[in-house]
Amino acid sequence: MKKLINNPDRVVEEMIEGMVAAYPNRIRRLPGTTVLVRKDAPVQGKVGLVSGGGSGHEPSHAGYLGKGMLDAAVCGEVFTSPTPDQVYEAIKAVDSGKGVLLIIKNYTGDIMNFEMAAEMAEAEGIKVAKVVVNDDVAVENSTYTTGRRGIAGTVFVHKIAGAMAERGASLEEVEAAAKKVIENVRSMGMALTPCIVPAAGKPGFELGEKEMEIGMGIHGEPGIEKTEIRPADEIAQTLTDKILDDLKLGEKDKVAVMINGLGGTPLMELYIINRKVAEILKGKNIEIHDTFVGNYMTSLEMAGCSVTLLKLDEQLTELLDAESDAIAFKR
Amino acid sequence: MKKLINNPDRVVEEMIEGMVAAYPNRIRRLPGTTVLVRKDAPVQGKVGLVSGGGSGHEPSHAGYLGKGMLDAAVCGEVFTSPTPDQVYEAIKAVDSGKGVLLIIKNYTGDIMNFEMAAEMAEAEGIKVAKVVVNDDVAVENSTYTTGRRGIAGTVFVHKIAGAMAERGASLEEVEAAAKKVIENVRSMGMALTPCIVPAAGKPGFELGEKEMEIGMGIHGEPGIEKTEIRPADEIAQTLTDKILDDLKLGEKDKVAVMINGLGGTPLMELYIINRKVAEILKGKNIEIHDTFVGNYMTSLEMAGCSVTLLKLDEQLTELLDAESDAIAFKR
Amino acid sequence: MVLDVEKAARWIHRLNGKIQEQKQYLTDLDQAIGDGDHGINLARGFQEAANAISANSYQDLGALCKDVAMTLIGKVGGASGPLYGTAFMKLSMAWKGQKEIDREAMAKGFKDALEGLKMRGKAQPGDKTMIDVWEPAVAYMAGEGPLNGEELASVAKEKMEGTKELEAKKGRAAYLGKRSIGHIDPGAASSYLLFSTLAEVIGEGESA
Amino acid sequence: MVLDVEKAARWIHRLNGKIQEQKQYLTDLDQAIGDGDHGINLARGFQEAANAISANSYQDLGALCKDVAMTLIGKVGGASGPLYGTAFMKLSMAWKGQKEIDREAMAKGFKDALEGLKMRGKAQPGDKTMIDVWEPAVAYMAGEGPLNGEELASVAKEKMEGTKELEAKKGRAAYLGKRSIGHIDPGAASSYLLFSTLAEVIGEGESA
Ligand SMILES: Nc1ncnc2c1ncn2[C@@H]1O[C@H](COP(=O)(O)OP(=O)(O)O)[C@@H](O)[C@H]1O
Ligand SMILES: Nc1ncnc2c1ncn2[C@@H]1O[C@H](COP(=O)(O)OP(=O)(O)O)[C@@H](O)[C@H]1O
Ligand SMILES: [Mg+2]
Ligand SMILES: [Mg+2]
Ligand SMILES: [Mg+2]
Ligand SMILES: [Mg+2]
Repeated sequence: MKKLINNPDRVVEEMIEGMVAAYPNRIRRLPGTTVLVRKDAPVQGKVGLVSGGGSGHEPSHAGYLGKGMLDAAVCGEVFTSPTPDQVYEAIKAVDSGKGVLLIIKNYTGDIMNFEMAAEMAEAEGIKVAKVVVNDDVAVENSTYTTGRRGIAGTVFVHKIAGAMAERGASLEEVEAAAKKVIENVRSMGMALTPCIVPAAGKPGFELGEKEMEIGMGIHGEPGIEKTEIRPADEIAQTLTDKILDDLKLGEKDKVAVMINGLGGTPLMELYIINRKVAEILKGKNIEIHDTFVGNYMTSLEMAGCSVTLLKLDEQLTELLDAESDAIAFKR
Repeated sequence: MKKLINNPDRVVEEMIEGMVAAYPNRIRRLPGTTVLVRKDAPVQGKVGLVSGGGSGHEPSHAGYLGKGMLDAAVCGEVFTSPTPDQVYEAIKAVDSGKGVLLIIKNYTGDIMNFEMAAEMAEAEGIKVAKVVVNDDVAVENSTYTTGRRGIAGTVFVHKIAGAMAERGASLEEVEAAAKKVIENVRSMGMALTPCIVPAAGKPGFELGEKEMEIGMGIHGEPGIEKTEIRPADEIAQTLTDKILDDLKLGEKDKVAVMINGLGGTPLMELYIINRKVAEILKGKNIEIHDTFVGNYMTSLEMAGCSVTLLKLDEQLTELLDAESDAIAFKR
Repeated sequence: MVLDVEKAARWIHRLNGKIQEQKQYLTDLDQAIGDGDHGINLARGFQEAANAISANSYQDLGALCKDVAMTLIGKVGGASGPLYGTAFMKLSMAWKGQKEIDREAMAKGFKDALEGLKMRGKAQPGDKTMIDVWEPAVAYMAGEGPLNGEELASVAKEKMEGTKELEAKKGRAAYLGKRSIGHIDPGAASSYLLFSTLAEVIGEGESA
Repeated sequence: MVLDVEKAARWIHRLNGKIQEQKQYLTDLDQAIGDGDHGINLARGFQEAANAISANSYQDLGALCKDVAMTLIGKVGGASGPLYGTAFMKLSMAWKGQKEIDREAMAKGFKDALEGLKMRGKAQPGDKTMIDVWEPAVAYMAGEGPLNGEELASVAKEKMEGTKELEAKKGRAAYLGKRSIGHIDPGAASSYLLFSTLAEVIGEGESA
């Protein structure tokens, strides 16, 4: 395991300290917690937005703290949902009286921990709403069990719900905007190499020198198939087809595209993927409103990518385009 | 070699197409070249800024196209300086009559190719100035031969010269600002793993399972020493000490910090490095004006990082803080 | 009396010891069908729980279980944190104010805990989760025959091993679909440790 | 006559063939002390140069060399592109308008080319670059004795191998300092190919 770390058990703690050291004027840490909040939280007259989850997905979620996006990010251990007490502290710190929206990725652990926190906050009289992001179309029949996983599409939820909240909308309105994104966003990923959780010290799965996994989740959860590695264009086609199937996009529909790197993939390769994705969309007369290429929802040093499409209407377009001062998503 | 590519010989071409597809409203390609320019180039009344070099360092340099930074980025083959004819096309495309500044990283190939292009442009009556960035303090005695290498500090040159140009400054003034950055910026890097040039198909060097290279260049050029891998704090200390030695920073001096990932390193690890760098600077009473953590000057999928310090005076501070609309450096 | 504060403390300490020993094994199980952190999560949480109850001396089983619950909820995270946390919270509520309890009270506490687990995780027996061990273990406790520690442990063990044949319907392993078959569920394995350790402890003398 | 347009074209084609064959070897040399692209760069550039001159029939050595120069400048990149490009540009200027040249004219052209290389790259003999092959090869051409292809090739070879002992002072290998010792300079190796192929060609009949 080759990592720039000091102690596998202290990576989250030291990352948080490093983030606060980097952005002392933009974020602060709630003392004694693993919660990072906007420097100016709670923002008066604004619904508070809390997200978080296991660490190892940076810049998710603390990179999305800032005006126009999140108010608090709760950092769990690597790939492990944070605990309810931490989420509860986050909720209390960002509530200005207008209520708090929890943006949760659809994993059993995240849902249970955030739910318990919500119960604690509600018991204290704080209005809490929850949305669960489930954009990953890789594993279909999980819909009948735990449902789809939440991956890179979550960033669009942060952005759009954040813009809505920044306008002074009510908790119900912010929740509705977040839900609209969730209904209209789909993603799918693939991996070329695994990643190593520092405390585990060895990869979570194996991929041969010529293998890749299509439909891989952001914690190394397996996907649809392990196959021989294929050219970038074929990979882009597979991911995009699967998304288009599910999202039922037609001619003249408008989308935002995210080509997300999983942490170990050079930007060059992401652009090569985007080239093909854009070509496919053009071929179907789907309008690309905007494209985001980079590391948005990573999986430590995993090599691979995910493709996300968000179907836009007028409201979503406007909220996506709205100003944002978030560390990793400036608009 | 596991890469998201179609054809090792077409990676640069397809990357360029993917970038144009991603940002059609912000950049355009000069037909028949590997040059990307700001959509609105040439900008009237503004000195044109041209940079570039071998590809594989993304987002350098095309990611820095935009209002407040570069006007043109010339993309060479992977790790290979672009040819003079390409640079010449870039110069012609961004000259509005106020002259053009070439920002060159200090490599023999880059210097010769950009020089030849400058000669061609001057023969056509275009005013051209050149600055050579040499921020890498890793290999000392190369000062007496080819000089220091240019690495991540180049991004600060783009930012500050870009801000100066955006204000309508003359070619001489923009050149002077760039030179001031070069005099005040120092970097040093290290690598945990090598990277693979697609056309070569195998790593440029070897590092054992427990080895790292301190002082590694961004093309895999060796550094000071190959040693056993050490904790992040010791690595941060080594890099920072070497920079501080060279830059002669004293109490109350003010700096900008860049913790740059080489492409394969998780953001989490970069923040762990930043934690220590900030601690060292604080310990020396050096004021940190701003910190940039992320992938700015990469080396394909190499794992590792570099630390850059830029000593700021009032003018540099103001120019660094100025607005920028560049794809990968929004301010 | 089948359980008192002293035995319950012994239970937690010994369970912690086993989890520390089997941390790698539990993590390996989770690497096969989950995200490879189950051993790490529980080792972190139960160590803290053991520390927490060491720092106090208890006269009340409910108070002891509540401290365990709060520590697990606050330290484990993931799916297993809220689940084990909820289970101990239900035990603490059922056993509140008691220094020692008989078999009936013990069974009642575990029935409540199982209800809590189902309410929190919405899993049913057969979904390849810890429920597959809890359900039969709790049924055995509540059953008619004499309470035999070895039998309790062997029921738990058999059902834990039985999860190998199941296709996961809940938790992270559900994403694997059929590919989850052939692996023991990590939460079932840790739940087996919980019940087998309890079985040992209730079979022992007052201060073994 | 030592060189005419036909032989010069043969030189470029055969040189290209050798570079394609030795692409990996040149790249390996560059991986040891540079960035591992020398073979790739030259293979790309000389293939294009060979294509370019195939597309034309020349009556003028200068025109042929100019097309080679422009192609190398436009296709190779890196350090070797401007260097080889400059060298061929100087040859084209020296041989302009000539269909065939004698030894003196050939030597003059290569002297100019060497000057061009030094001007462009600012390297001196001993800096562990292609100059270490060019300088003695050009000196041999301009020398007094009879022009013997084998001798020219062996001078180039010896000096190419001699770069192994040197510490690099210019180019990317200079960053290695003492660590560059023990490796042949890639540009010296490709320059050896250039001179040994030239030596072959000038030793051959009019249309071998
Ligand atoms: N909905 C659920 N109901 C009951 N048990 C569950 C549920 N989801 C997961 N589990 C249990 O939790 C275990 C995984 O725990 P752990 O690895 O610590 O959490 P995570 O899956 O969040 O990484 C599974 O093996 C399973 O026994
Ligand atoms: N300043 C210089 N003068 C002469 N030759 C040089 C100089 N710098 C580099 N070279 C030659 O160029 C060769 C490297 O070429 P190449 O690998 O194609 O370019 P780059 O170093 O830009 O990757 C070196 O082996 C050396 O012979
Ligand atoms: Mg987990
Ligand atoms: Mg090169
Ligand atoms: Mg797990
Ligand atoms: Mg080279």
